[in-house]
Amino acid sequence: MTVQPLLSVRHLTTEFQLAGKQIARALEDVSFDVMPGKTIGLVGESGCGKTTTLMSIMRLLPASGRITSGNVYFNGIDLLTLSEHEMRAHRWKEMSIIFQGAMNALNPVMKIGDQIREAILLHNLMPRNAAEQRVGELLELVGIPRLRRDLYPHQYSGGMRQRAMIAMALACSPDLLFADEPTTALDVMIQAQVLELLKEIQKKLGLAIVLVTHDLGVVAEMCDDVVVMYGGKVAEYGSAELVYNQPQHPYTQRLLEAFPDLSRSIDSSTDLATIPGTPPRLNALPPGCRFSPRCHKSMEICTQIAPDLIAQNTAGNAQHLAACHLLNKLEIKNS
Amino acid sequence: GGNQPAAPAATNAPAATELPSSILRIGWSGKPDTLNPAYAFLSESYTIFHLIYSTLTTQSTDGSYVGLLAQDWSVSADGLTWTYHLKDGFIWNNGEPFTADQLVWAINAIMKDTEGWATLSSYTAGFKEVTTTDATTIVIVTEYPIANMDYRTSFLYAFYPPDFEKFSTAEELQNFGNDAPIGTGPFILKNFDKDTGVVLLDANKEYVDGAPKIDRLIFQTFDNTDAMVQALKVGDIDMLTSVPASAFETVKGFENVKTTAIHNSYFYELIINSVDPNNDPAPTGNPALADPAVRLAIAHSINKQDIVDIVFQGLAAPGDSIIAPAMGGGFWHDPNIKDIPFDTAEANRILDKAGYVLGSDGVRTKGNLRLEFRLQFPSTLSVYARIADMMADWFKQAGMKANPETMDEDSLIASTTAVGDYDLVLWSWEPDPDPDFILSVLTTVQFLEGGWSDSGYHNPAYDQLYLDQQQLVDKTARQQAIWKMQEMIFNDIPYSVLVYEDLLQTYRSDRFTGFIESPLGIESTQSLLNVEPIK
Amino acid sequence: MSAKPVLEVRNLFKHFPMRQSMLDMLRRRQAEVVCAVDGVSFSLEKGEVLALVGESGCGKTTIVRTLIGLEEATSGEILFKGQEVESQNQNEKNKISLKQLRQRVQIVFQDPYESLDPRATIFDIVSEPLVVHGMAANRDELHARVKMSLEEAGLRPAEDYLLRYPHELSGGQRQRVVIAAAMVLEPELLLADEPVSMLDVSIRAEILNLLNALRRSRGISILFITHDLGTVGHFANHLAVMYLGRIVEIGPTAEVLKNPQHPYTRALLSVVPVPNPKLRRKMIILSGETPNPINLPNGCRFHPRCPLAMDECKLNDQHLVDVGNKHQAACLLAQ
Amino acid sequence: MSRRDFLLRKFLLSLVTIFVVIVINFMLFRVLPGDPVRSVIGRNVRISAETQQALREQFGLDKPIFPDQFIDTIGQWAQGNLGISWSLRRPVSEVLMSKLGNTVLLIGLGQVLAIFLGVTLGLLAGWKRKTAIDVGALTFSLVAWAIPTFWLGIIFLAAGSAWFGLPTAGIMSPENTGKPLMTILPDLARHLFLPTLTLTILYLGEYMLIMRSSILEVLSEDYILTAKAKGMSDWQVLWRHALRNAMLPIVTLIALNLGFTVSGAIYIETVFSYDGLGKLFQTALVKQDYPLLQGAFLLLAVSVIIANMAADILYAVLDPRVKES
Amino acid sequence: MNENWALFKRNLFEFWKAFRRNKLGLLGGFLVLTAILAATFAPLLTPYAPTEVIRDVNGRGLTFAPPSVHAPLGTDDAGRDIWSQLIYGARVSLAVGFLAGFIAMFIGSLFGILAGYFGGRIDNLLMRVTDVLLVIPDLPLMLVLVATLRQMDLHVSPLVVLVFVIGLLYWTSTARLIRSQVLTIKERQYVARSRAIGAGHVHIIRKHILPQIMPLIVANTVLIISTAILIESGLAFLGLGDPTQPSWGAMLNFAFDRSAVTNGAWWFYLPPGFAIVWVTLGCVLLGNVLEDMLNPRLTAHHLESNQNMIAIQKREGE
Ligand SMILES: Nc1ncnc2c1ncn2[C@@H]1O[C@H](COP(=O)(O)OP(=O)(O)OP(=O)(O)O)[C@@H](O)[C@H]1O
Ligand SMILES: Nc1ncnc2c1ncn2[C@@H]1O[C@H](COP(=O)(O)OP(=O)(O)OP(=O)(O)O)[C@@H](O)[C@H]1O
Ligand SMILES: [Mg+2]
Ligand SMILES: [Mg+2]
Repeated sequence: MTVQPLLSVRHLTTEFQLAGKQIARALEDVSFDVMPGKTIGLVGESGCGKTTTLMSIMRLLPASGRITSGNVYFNGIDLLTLSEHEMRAHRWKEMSIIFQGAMNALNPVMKIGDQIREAILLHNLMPRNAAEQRVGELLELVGIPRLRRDLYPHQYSGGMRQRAMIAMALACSPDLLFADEPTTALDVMIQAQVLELLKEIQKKLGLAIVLVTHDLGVVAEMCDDVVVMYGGKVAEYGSAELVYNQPQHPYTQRLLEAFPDLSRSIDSSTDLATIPGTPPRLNALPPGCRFSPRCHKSMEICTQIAPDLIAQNTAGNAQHLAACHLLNKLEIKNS
Repeated sequence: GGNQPAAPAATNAPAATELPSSILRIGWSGKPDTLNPAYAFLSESYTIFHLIYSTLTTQSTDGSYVGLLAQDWSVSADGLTWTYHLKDGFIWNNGEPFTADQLVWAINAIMKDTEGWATLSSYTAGFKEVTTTDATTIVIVTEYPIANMDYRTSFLYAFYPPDFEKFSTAEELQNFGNDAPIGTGPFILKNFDKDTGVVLLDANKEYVDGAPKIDRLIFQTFDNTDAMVQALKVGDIDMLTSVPASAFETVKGFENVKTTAIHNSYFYELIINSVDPNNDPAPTGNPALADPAVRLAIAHSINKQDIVDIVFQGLAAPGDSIIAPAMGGGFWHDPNIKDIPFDTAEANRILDKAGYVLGSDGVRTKGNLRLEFRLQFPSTLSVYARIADMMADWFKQAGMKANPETMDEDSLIASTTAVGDYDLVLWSWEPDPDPDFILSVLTTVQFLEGGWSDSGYHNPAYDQLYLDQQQLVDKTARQQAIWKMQEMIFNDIPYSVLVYEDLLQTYRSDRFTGFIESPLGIESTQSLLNVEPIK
Repeated sequence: MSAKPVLEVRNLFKHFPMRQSMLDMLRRRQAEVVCAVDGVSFSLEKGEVLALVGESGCGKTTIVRTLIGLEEATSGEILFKGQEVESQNQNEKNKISLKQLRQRVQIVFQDPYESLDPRATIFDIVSEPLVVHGMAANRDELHARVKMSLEEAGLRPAEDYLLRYPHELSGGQRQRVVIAAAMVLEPELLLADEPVSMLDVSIRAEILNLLNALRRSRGISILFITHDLGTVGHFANHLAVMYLGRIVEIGPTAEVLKNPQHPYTRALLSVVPVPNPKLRRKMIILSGETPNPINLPNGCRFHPRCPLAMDECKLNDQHLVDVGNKHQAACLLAQ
Repeated sequence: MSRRDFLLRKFLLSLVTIFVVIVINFMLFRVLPGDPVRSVIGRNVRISAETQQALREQFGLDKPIFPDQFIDTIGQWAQGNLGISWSLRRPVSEVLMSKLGNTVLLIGLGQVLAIFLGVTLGLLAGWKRKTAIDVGALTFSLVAWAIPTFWLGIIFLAAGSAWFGLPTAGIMSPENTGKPLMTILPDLARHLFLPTLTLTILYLGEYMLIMRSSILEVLSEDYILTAKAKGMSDWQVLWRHALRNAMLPIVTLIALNLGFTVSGAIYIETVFSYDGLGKLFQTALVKQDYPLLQGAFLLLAVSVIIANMAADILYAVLDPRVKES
Repeated sequence: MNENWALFKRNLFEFWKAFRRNKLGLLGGFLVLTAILAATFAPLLTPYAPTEVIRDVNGRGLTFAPPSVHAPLGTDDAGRDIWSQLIYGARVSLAVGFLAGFIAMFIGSLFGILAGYFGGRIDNLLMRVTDVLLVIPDLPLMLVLVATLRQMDLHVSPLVVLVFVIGLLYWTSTARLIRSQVLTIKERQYVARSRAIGAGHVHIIRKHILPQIMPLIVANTVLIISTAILIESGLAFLGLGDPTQPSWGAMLNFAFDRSAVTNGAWWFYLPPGFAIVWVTLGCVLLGNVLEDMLNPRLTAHHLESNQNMIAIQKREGE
């Protein structure tokens, strides 16, 4: 018996209208699945399209953004075919989101408790007094004393705000939680606290989490599956263990090598691996594989044809896909 | 203010249905400063006084003086004893009869309490004794002959003694509002709103010469002449006591509106610094102005007709003497004066002859003397700025330079009267009906002792003539003296009188008729008594 | 030859007075102070890298700012090559003046986007230290030195960059410019305040490599500040862990990492994410937020959060004790 | 800064400001070569030299100017005694009070309308950025900003009286003075229409502009996106999250604007001969009636200062961030 | 300094490129520029001197004459050409506006920089002064000041008084703005870096602070100029200007005083107002656009309607 994915993103392509009629294709052909109750990590350098992916799924793109093709199936319904009105009913009730930087994501002139309650009442989930009760429960769930519901965001510390955001995100018991760099602005210790909290909650409530981060360590710590993105495309996608231990895409490989890692041998005389160059600008993408200009294994074909995601032979039902011409060759060689 | 009690408002409501049938609404730009004759300065107050009070004599619309309370009067040969016989039938508007004693009390009050009756006491200067000989005769004995007695008695109001008896100090008297005056005049004051300036007067049905033909008068204050003229046009008001010259043509064109333009004695003058160079402190004007040739050249460089045409839109007359032909029905104006014509060629010739050499910058000089003048004018009226600009242009043609400069009236007074720190100043006078006041302005004492003299003119002969004319009870003798004085001023040119501004008034001819046009204005008591609504 | 250490800090204190409320001022209350740096001593030898790690707000930046004279120390001594550094604007004999110090000690800030004047060209930026110190005889020399410095920082050819503005560079390039500007005076000591924490992983490695190269080629000493223990291992010879304005553990990097003595160091080490899903360990997550340095607790300042706290910890403030191998820790339990 | 501290500061500042105003007010008028007698009577009425001197004494000009007069004057002012108007020869405070109501009526009406319309239009313009509404609103407010108050007044005066027969002067027809309020309302409305319209149009633009940029700023905040992600409709987001945050700068602006509105009132009351403080101020200026000018300035300044303090209190109530550090 | 010149040209070009795209800014620039040109070349653009009286064949002044071939915009109450006065009036209005604007800018920037950069007591003083000035209603204060200053024997033109009063009262907003900007710039790391390098205050202010706030100063000055022009016209309208100078406010003062409305002389009271709007609108547009170009902060807009967020659906529907 196969479990149906909770969220299934297929060939999602999103463009931004830039000044002077230019078009930036921020996402191209992005596909991945989110299984119920699992955590999937979206990693990549800044600007690779992680946030855009979330926003496209939630349909919260700014006016200049446009989804030009693809499907987003949520529980079998294609979210992209819904009207805005219908979409609103899905938001928060079934999938909620924690934004990058919680300080700004909370309304400064509204009490925290009211902001949480608002989400519950908005979707007519329960009467007012029951909602009030739930606010208290949610706050306690994330480790904030109930009494603090009447405080304003500026009276919370950074970590508490992030917790309050999580409580708010859980208000309608969603099946899926998007977390966009939930810990970037936080200290290591607080980051650990928040991640731990997310883990606990997932255990308790069984929701699926899409965790966006550029910290490879965090993903390894938290996720079952990983999507490595580069320049708006999926470079590698698979279960965390496979991606980390047998990275197939040269980008993933280099990224892992460049990541300073205490667990590896300590030696200050050798240099860390680097990836020369900078990520491509979306309005001036290189032809072929987007990574080819920076790739140390780049071949002729890489500069001409963009590689597709290719499934790797894997044991069991773990999946592993990567988009690199090298893998094609390997396959040819192997066969 | 407490002059809007709630109770009358409430009782007014039912009465509103039986409104007086004919209301004459008068628009003007000023408003009375107070209705207390002891302490009123503004002419608007006096307009109201004349409507609610009576005086022994009054100026008639032809400029002569006629009896009002007085039936007739005479003066003794030595000019020191005046005897007045009163008319019958005057009653106060509270119903009591008017008696000679009451008037004597009033005149005595003014005469004795010069501090309290600040504004009227000058009219009793020189009075020695005022008494009644019988119920209808009043005798005024003076210390010296008083030439303008008729004029003076026309300001001695018969006010109701009980209203004024109660004050013990000057200050108390002056603080009295007199909001419900009792008088014997043709109109009765109903209300005076100090804030808005609205004055409501009802006709005195019992008035001795017959009740006015209109039932009510309303005076309304407008700060803006455009608004005032608009109000007349749409019929919100019926009459304007003064129309600005710039709007007169337009108002003339309005439907159902009649305009009147009457020559008047209000004049605009150019003051030329005539302060004695030896004065202490020394004047700081341009010394070249002391040169009669320069003064004459300046007089030749003024195109009075142009000022009349352009600044006053033709609604004025070129001026020559400080006493306008309109004053006192023309009796006082010196007809021998022939005005100095506008002739810049002549001005140039005079200056050439006097040795002023045209410089390369277009300004004449002679030694240290340079014909460049400050031309100052008050900021109160825009006509001054207009005249100044034109004048600067004319002066240029004669090789003189005038630098127009606007000043606050206060500063201008400060710099003209005491110290003489000016060259040329544009200003205007609204003279009294009697020539005495305007003549006094140019006397030496008025400058030395901090009076009205702004030119610093000093001429012992003129000063003597001034003192003489005050006591010449004989009108023709006085006329001769005054003519002489006018000539002196005209020849010495401390003032160059520019224009006499017309009195411009207007009314709704579809509503009212019977206005008497005169230099006193269509709001004069005689005129308002004559006005009747058109049914 | 026992050369004097390049930098020696003895018992450095830096307290900031708090802004008082008007009422308190009227009541003549004693102003509270922020004990940002509270008795710190360490020394740095030529050619060595000392890493200073700790949570946000523990006083790392304040140390750097005090060292370079941007803040005046409340008390304590700073010796540069054995010579005491004068406090602000007081000309004292035998002391090295601030101006001289600033010639020989350079600083690299955290944020490459913030530390470059957006309206100055790269040439202006890199030449500024030379201009300020009047170190270039003429324009040609200025040019030459700027170019050299840029190329050394890996911006080749330097001409391409001279007339550019910061916004025309990528994050990594900007940080290179910052380093070039710091190196143009050929300093002996570089104070690097979190030089890589704003950068993407791939670029982070480049900058660390660059610093490493400079140290090797020039023998320059580096005070390296970070809150990321991960980068430390590759780079620093010595490691100092700070907590609330104090150094709680200091020693050779390998030694400290392998054998952490202070419970705080242990906790910090345990929460460093490791990019390997197989190595998920038990994390020691300290509860609560980083405490406020205004109201310092009695006794050991770590005891309220310490998982191993004993009664004695509440009473006695523990100072650094030797645990061998030049390794010191400030804990009762340290052996 | 605690909220108490914040309010205390503002209160002290207001006191200081009032003191400064008083000092300016006192100093300015004492250095002048003013002669009330001349100002009062102009050049045209005869009064004796003694009387003139008496008048001077009455206005208190015979006393020495400095040290004790300052304290004396301020003591008088504190008791509400602002002296006697030279031109009206009535107590200044009495004159001011009689005009205050009219000006409050005009400014109040104009401001309320301007705020209501401005906030609404600004909200719409900001929300529908770059649409016709926005461009229209923006153009309107920029032009409104550039138009001199008095000129707009003159145009309305000309057009209103020529084409609509509206009254151009005063606050009501004279025959209506003293009648009960209810019966004269239509007349009052006719008189108030043009001045209010002028005032409204001029301030409307500014409120709109501020509200627009304020709402734009708020709409770019992340909490708006959060609210949208919660599943709220645009209206709900605007009403529950955007409006209150965007109103904060407006509150401050309204109070500060009172100072400018007073300026507007001076022009508008002058143009429409509206019998209020503004026109009083202007006449006092022309007549050089210094006690009156002084009193009017004091009254205007103090009311604006108090209004500002009120706005600060309101701000502290609306914005929780002021309450505690 | 070849490269500096090249850099300058490049910066200018880039500014122009950005500016050119902004239609409102261009319009503003056009309005201001034409006004400046008109003021500069007034004698070439006007058929009459501003005080010259236009006369009919009989030599009588043509007062309140409607527009005609003789006087393109008609004549005023004294028979003078409106058009000529309008053009010459630009001189007064612009001169007062620019001078007052520059004074305000200079004082404001100086105090703003000093207070923002050095903080401490001078900052406190500045803030208190501006706090106080901010709440005192400005027009009454200005009227009182102008009126009293004119009373004193200063022997200067009323316009000079105006310039100084406006300039000396309107620097506070600039100072506050500059101060807050300097405060944020001062905290930027590149300033700290410059200090750490050993640069002195003068160097930092000149090299790092001034170039940053210069555009702000320019934008702000342009806005203050427009305010100053408006105020000048207002004071002139209230009769506190110089009636012998043909400024726009003075023209309106005459128009209002001399019954232009009653006479239906729209050509008298409309053009000066339009001229004021012309210049102030130009300044406002220019200033706003400059300000926007300097800090284009509002990029996001979370409620901007996005009807075609999903392009696929649309295509299918077609
Ligand atoms: N509103 C927009 N208009 C134009 N381009 C945009 C817009 N939003 C994002 N982009 C571009 O789309 C690309 C992807 O942006 P996105 O925010 O999804 O990146 P990210 O992976 O979340 O990066 P980060 O780690 O910095 O948050 C970037 O190149 C960005 O410049
Ligand atoms: N100028 C100052 N005035 C008052 N307190 C200050 C000042 N500068 C720093 N502090 C306080 O001193 C403490 C240490 O600050 P510091 O910036 O040195 O920390 P840090 O370790 O560099 O933190 P981070 O990792 O966030 O950069 C903090 O609590 C901070 O609030
Ligand atoms: Mg992102
Ligand atoms: Mg720091």
